[in-house]
Amino acid sequence: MTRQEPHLLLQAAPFLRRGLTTPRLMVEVLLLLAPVILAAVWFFGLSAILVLTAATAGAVVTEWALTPAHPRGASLADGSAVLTGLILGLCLPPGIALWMAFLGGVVAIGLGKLVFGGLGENLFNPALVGRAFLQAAFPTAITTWSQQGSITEFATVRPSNWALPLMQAPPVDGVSTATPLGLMKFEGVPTPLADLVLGNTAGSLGETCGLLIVVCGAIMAVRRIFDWRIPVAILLAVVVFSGLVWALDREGSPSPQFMLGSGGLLFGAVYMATDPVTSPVTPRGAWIFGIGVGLLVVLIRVWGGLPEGVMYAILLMNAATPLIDRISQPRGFGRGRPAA
Amino acid sequence: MNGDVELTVSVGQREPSPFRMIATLGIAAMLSGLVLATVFQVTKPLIDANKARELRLGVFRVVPGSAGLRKLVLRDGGLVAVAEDEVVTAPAVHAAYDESGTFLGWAISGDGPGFQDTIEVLYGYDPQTRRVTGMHILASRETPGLGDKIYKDEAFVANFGALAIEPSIVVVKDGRDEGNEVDAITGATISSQAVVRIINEANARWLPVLPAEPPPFTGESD
Amino acid sequence: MSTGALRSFAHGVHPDEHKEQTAHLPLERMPFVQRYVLPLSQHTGAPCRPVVAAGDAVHRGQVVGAPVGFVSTTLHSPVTGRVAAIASRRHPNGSMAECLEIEADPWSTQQLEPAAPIDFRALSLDEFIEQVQRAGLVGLGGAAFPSHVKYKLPEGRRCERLLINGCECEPYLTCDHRTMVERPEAVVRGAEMVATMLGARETVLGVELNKPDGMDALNCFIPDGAPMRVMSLRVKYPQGAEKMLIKAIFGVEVPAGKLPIDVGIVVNNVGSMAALADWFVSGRPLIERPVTVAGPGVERPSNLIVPVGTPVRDVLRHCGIRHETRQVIMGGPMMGMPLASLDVPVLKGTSGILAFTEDVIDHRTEYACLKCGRCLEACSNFLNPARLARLARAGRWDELELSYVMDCMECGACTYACPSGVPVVHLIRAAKTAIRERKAGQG
Amino acid sequence: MNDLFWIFISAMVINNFTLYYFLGLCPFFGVSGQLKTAFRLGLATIFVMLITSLCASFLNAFVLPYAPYLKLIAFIVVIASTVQFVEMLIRKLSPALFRALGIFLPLITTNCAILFLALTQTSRDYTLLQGICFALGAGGGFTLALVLLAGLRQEAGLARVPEIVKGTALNMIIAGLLSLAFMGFAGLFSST
Amino acid sequence: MADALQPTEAYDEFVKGIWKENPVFVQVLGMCPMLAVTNTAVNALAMGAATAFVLLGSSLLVSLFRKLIPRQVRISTYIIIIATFVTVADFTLEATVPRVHRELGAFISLIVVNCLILGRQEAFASRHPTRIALADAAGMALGFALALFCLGATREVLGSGSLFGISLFGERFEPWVIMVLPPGGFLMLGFILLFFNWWQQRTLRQRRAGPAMAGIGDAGEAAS
Amino acid sequence: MTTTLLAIAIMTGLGVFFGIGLAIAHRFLRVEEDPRLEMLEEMLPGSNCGACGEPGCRGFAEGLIEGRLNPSGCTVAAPADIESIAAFLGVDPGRQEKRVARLHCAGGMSSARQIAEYEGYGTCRAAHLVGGGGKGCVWGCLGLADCMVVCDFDAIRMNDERLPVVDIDKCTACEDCVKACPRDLFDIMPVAHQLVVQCKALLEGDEALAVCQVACDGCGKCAQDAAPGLIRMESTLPVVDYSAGGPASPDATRRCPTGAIQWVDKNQFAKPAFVPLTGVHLD
Ligand SMILES: Cc1cc2nc3c(=O)[nH]c(=O)nc-3n(C[C@H](O)[C@H](O)[C@H](O)COP(=O)(O)O)c2cc1C
Ligand SMILES: Cc1cc2nc3c(=O)[nH]c(=O)nc-3n(C[C@H](O)[C@H](O)[C@H](O)COP(=O)(O)O)c2cc1C
Ligand SMILES: Cc1cc2nc3c(=O)[nH]c(=O)nc-3n(C[C@H](O)[C@H](O)[C@H](O)COP(=O)(O)O)c2cc1C
Ligand SMILES: Cc1cc2nc3c(=O)[nH]c(=O)nc-3n(C[C@H](O)[C@H](O)[C@H](O)CO)c2cc1C
Ligand code: SF4
Ligand code: SF4
Ligand code: SF4
Ligand code: SF4
Ligand code: FES
Repeated sequence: MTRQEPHLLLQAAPFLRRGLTTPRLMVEVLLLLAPVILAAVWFFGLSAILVLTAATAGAVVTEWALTPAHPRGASLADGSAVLTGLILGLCLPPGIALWMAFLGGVVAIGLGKLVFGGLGENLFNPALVGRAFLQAAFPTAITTWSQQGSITEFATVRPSNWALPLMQAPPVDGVSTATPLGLMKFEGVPTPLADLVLGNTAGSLGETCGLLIVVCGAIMAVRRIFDWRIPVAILLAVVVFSGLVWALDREGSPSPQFMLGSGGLLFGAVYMATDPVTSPVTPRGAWIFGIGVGLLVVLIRVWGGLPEGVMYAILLMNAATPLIDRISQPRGFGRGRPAA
Repeated sequence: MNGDVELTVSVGQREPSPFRMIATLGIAAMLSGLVLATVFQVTKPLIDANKARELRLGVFRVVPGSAGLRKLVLRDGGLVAVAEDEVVTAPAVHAAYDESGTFLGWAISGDGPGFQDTIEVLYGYDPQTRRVTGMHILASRETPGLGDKIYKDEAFVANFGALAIEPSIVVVKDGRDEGNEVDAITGATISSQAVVRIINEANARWLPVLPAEPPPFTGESD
Repeated sequence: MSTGALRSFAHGVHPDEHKEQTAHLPLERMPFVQRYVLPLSQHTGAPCRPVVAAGDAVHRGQVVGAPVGFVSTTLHSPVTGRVAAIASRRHPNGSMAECLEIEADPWSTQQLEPAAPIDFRALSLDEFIEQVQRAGLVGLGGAAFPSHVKYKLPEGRRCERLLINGCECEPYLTCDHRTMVERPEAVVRGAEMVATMLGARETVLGVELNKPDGMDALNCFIPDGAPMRVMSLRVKYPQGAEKMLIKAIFGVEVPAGKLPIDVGIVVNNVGSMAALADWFVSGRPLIERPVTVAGPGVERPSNLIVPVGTPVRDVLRHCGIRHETRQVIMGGPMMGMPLASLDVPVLKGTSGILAFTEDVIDHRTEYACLKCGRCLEACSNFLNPARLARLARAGRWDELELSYVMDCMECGACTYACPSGVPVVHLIRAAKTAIRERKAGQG
Repeated sequence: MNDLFWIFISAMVINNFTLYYFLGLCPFFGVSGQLKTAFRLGLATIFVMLITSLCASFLNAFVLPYAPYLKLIAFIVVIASTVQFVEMLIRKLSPALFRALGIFLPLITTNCAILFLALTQTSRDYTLLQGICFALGAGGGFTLALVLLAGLRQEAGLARVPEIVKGTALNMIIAGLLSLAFMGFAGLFSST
Repeated sequence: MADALQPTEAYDEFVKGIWKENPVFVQVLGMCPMLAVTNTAVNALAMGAATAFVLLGSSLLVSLFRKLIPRQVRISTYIIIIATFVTVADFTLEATVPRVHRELGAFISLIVVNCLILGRQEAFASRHPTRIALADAAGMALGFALALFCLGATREVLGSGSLFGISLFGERFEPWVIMVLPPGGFLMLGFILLFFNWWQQRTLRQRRAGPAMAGIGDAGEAAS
Repeated sequence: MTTTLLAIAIMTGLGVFFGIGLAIAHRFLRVEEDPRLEMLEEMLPGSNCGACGEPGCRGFAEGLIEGRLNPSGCTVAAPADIESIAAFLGVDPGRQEKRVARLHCAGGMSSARQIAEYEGYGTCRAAHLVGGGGKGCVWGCLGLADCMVVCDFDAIRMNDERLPVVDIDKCTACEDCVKACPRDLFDIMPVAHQLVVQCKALLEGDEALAVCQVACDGCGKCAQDAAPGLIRMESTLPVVDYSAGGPASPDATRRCPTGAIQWVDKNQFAKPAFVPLTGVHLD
């Protein structure tokens, strides 16, 4: 009792831990997002960089400003705010006004994440909350697609990017075009598959190059960064369901391969539906979730009023996630019956 | 907050007689009926006038130059002229006349699903030229800024100025050049299509039953 | 012989083994020290009752505590010396408990009185059980459950198979491994005794693949034709948990809330078998046990045979403790308990003493649960640890019970796997105590 | 698309009573705390909506042509009384069913979704069959939204929601996001 | 009992509805009309006025006849009274301001089932003398209208760039369409409630942190 | 005129019809149940708004009877009604003597020794499981405020010493803190029982003092100084038994060498500094 020795440290067992931590998880996703970002810059030039920066800035500033943790902005260190900002940016059209992109970032983090308590507590995918908000607030701006520029036009920024805050973009004629899905839905014009795969189409920044997304997704699946069941289930469900529709009505409906390659399906399936926070925890739940997303995508694309349904499909399934989790509880060892 | 409470509840209070319950309800209902009937009678003329004015305005828009109306309802397979304020459940159209009582055309209404909820459309039809003479949205809940252009966008409404209906009205996206084409509103293709479809459907329903000879103008609806 | 196929159970994790530090080190004897502290409660069940008084002289192996009731066992003095006090002393679990403090006689040779071997074949099962209780035997696999209770088969149950647990799936620990390598004959003899007494028709020794020498040694001593075999298992945590082991070896799931005996199986640790053999062969009660002393804070990692009651401070002093040591753990790194003080004794259930320095300590930053599902994939009990943790934090006791929180064996695999540093099993453990208290309060 | 089908789908998801028309918010927020209760309330609502639709059809056919100004009061009195009869009947005949569903009936009868259903059905001149589809769709949509909200709220109940957001504000925001997600159904089956 | 009332009591009942017991922000009642018609400030005010009319009228009647109505049929009677007033309001609006009436649509009729109104009858008017009941009804109605107006005005300003139909930001303003759509209603009300909570917590904290700490929970302090 | 008559006729008809109908139903479709249920239903507003989270007023009434709910959960009922409902339910605080929760530990941060450092989930219950949380005294208060969090009445605040201070004006003796404390340090005691032993350590003399300056060292002086029989020593701790002797007076505490036994006048311990409600548990 006499010798004064340093206090021992009491922690709870287990004392060992697998190396993977949340910030590392986020960094890995960021790294595997990098190729998609580069492709966006390649296809859309400086505008892409501006939009991505604006969205990310909105997300980061909000996270910094609204988290009360003691060193302000400490929660930025986990990297999820940056990830949210980038993913949001990648699903915006290249010509969107920068202030809108920034606002999207603010809404994504503020409304999509922090009101629920921050990282891990949100119920809906923050980036999609941001985008859905923008889409509902500025439906025209967000469905105005501009053509890809050639390399020589790399540094030409789309004039609509520079709209003053709260103001409309100057109307520019002739620049806007339609996405493959819009063309298909409203004009019945399909886009060649090769263009879809290589990204030679109009669309959101990140969604155009299908090939790259698939490759990055495969790497993430192998590295077990996300639950591979989710994207697989989504794509399977889309192929099967749209294949059925197509088989019944070859004229009026898009082919399954078009469905797969077009719009934000691949990007959504790989980067957004897989957000662990807003998807079910259980493997069985992951299947249900993925199939649900796939079915809703086809439903909205084929019969809905909007050309693209990935965002809403994921948001709707996010809403159903607590229920899915509940019905897919693991069974309990020696019980053969899932927990309540 | 404490002194002024009159606690009407005392636990285990005896039940009042059923007669009192019935009487209370009966009297309340009777008084209510009295009040309602009175108010109804006072306001009815005003309300009717409002409705008539609105109808006239609408018809004036879709059948330019119209000054008088007659209401016809579908009864036993044929159109029968009725008084404007007659309560009917059968579907109705209006015949429109100019100041001199000359028949100008029909004002037909139809409804159907739009982008959001049901859209109600009133349009004018001139049997002589077999063209739509105008279109007016009676009710819609389309998105402000997009779908609401179906009535806010002059250019779109102008599409229906003299629109051929045969073989059917179609929506195009890249400028109209045929007489039966409507140029879709950019960003609101669905709503545009909905309006056109509603008119087409109403045409299919009404044109076969419209009498070749419109009823004579009686001038009563003013 | 072991069957070739690599059996295992579903889910689980595979932490770094860290066994190389001590796996090759033979068991050595820990020298006697001055003072021994014997908590009256070292086993599951009722604490025993002291049968000596302060000041009494005791000799090594002498009974100093007698069982109170059936689920309780005997306590023997690990040394020859004098009872210094019977008082509250710190217990490794962080409480203070009634203990016998025995001062060793520095002049004693500390010889154990030799005893005649007991021929177990001459005993009835009840006599055998009484002997086991008299030997103070408890399970050395961790839970320190009094062994004789296990052998008292419940009414209507038969022991079909005896399963000897040689998994030692906890990282760092190698004392079972050394027991298998150095004392295979004792393990096999003990297993034979239990199998014979319980009438088991088959005995299986389950050993993980990372202990090939242990398997070889055991195989050498299994008599030809005996219904006994060694089975090798894939290395995975928590293979040593009895239900997982049963699943791995026999493919049977012990129903939740039931015991192995309900599916006709009795599980024992290899060390327990050796200790059992010691009592019947040489009359040595459970007064010492193998303990692995390891970790970066230890200068001379060792496998020691330590008399029960030896203060941890003395054990660490014997092996050399670096002064960078920040944390001392009793047991393995997955399920062991951290010590608040070094002045606590080695217990009958102590399988290891680990000293960690700052560089291996994981000060986890906790992030909110990402619902990533890694814990579900780790949980071999098919629970939803993420949900349990969240419910536990919110104090939703009823929902916790409905989510089978009481099934959790607290193996910690979930917490090991969690990227967010959620103290899942800690939350669960706290919730379980709260629920138990609530039940006790109501009942 | 088939008229009846569209009426059903429209009332259920496109123009969801709660998420699009803001109807029945009191039970929507009040009884969405627990999943099981929410589901039962949803079932009871479907039932009451059916009764409502039938009552409204009846009144529209036989009473209101003579006294249109009694519309509101007649709807309320007739619906409320009918439901009350049914409630008493259930309570007498099947206490178990009453415990599961009947107990919610009074909560629903005096709510605005029911009245809106009757009024809308009247103003749109729905036939009996259309009215039934409308009621089923509206009730189903209410149940869907309610159950989703209940799930989300239970999840949020375990989250570390900041003190100032907790309570009604959070429920509103969740409902807002749910409503945002339901916008994806807009235009469904209207272009085909 | 009723005779002993001070004039200030009526005043207190009136004031509490506006802020301390605001039917929307504090009691969270009557949200359906609240959200449905607040896409413009004018609609919000019209709805507020109609609700006020019904609330005042029925409170008056209920408190006048409170001793005559048997408890068993009280709810039915209240509903008949309320429905009568609502129908009157409905007809009056339709006759005088048909445009507003059309925008509000069925929601005027839905005032009948607004929990606020029935709740006030039951909790207050049926057990207080007329003057007090009227003061309470007026306060609640004003509080309700105020809340409607707050919501309507914010939604109109953001969603259409105008207030009372007068454009505020000029031609090139990009309206936030979401604000006049249903999600905007929920979200905006959520935000207003959030702001309310924040405000309350702030004042609470200030009071706690200050030297007046001994008075935590002192009834005297809160009542001022 | 006909309109008016028709209206009156229809309305009266409806009113009388349903009035009769309900009256009959009331009579014949009656179900026997807890009579309190109906009374409560009558006392409640009956607007069935569901804002309480229950299936209508009836559900709320059932919840009240089961004791699951508190009358103030109804947002519609007037405060006076809520009071009368509470009175009806028999939640009558007036009759009993006032009882509050008292803490049997005074070993705050400056007086009790810490022997190890705890790092992890910040609740008492969790810390208690990990080597006893590192507090030298394994009986003493861990100061992580489980009791404060569990108290629905906001009666507990942690003070600067990290000891819970029970505000006796707010405490309703609900026993939640008693159940929450993993070290079982709370007792519900009548306020009139002013002698409180603020220690639970089963240690004697120097061993006690080695872990905590304000521990009871088991000297027994209080037992000697108190009225005969009032205080007896059990193991190393004094036990005050009001039924066994009296009267109690502050004299018993005068010679206590550590102040482990106290004559408590109102709240135990110093007024707490303000600790925000959140934050303690978020680490
Ligand atoms: C929030 C939102 C509201 C919309 N509202 C309407 C609408 O009311 N009417 C409509 O036709 N399209 C609406 N749309 C757009 C349609 O979904 C679709 O994109 C459009 O009709 C296609 O027209 P385009 O081919 O001219 O771009 C809306 C889109 C969004 C995102
Ligand atoms: C109350 C209780 C009764 C037990 N009874 C038996 C028994 O009759 N037979 C048996 O083989 N094991 C029995 N056990 C022991 C368990 O099967 C198990 O071996 C012990 O709890 C330690 O397991 P562990 O080390 O995996 O935690 C019992 C355990 C407890 C807690
Ligand atoms: C997670 C967990 C891991 C365990 N690991 C081992 C182990 O590696 N070796 C072992 O002998 N017992 C281990 N046990 C204890 C066994 O479940 C079982 O109680 C023991 O093998 C019974 O034998 P015994 O009574 O002789 O100790 C573990 C228990 C748990 C809960
Ligand atoms: C595989 C993976 C996918 C992610 N996808 C998204 C996403 O689509 N949108 C987003 O805001 N955050 C995403 N995140 C980041 C993080 O999970 C998200 O911000 C949380 O929802 C915040 O609580 C993702 C993280 C991972 C590991
Ligand atoms: S500690 Fe419990 S919940 Fe976690 S993995 Fe082990 S058994 Fe499963
Ligand atoms: S492993 Fe951790 S972060 Fe992932 S679900 Fe489990 S508790 Fe949550
Ligand atoms: S719960 Fe117990 S240990 Fe924790 S602070 Fe309260 S009194 Fe102290
Ligand atoms: S929890 Fe209950 S007994 Fe404890 S202080 Fe609070 S009100 Fe008193
Ligand atoms: S106002 Fe209560 S349900 Fe609509």
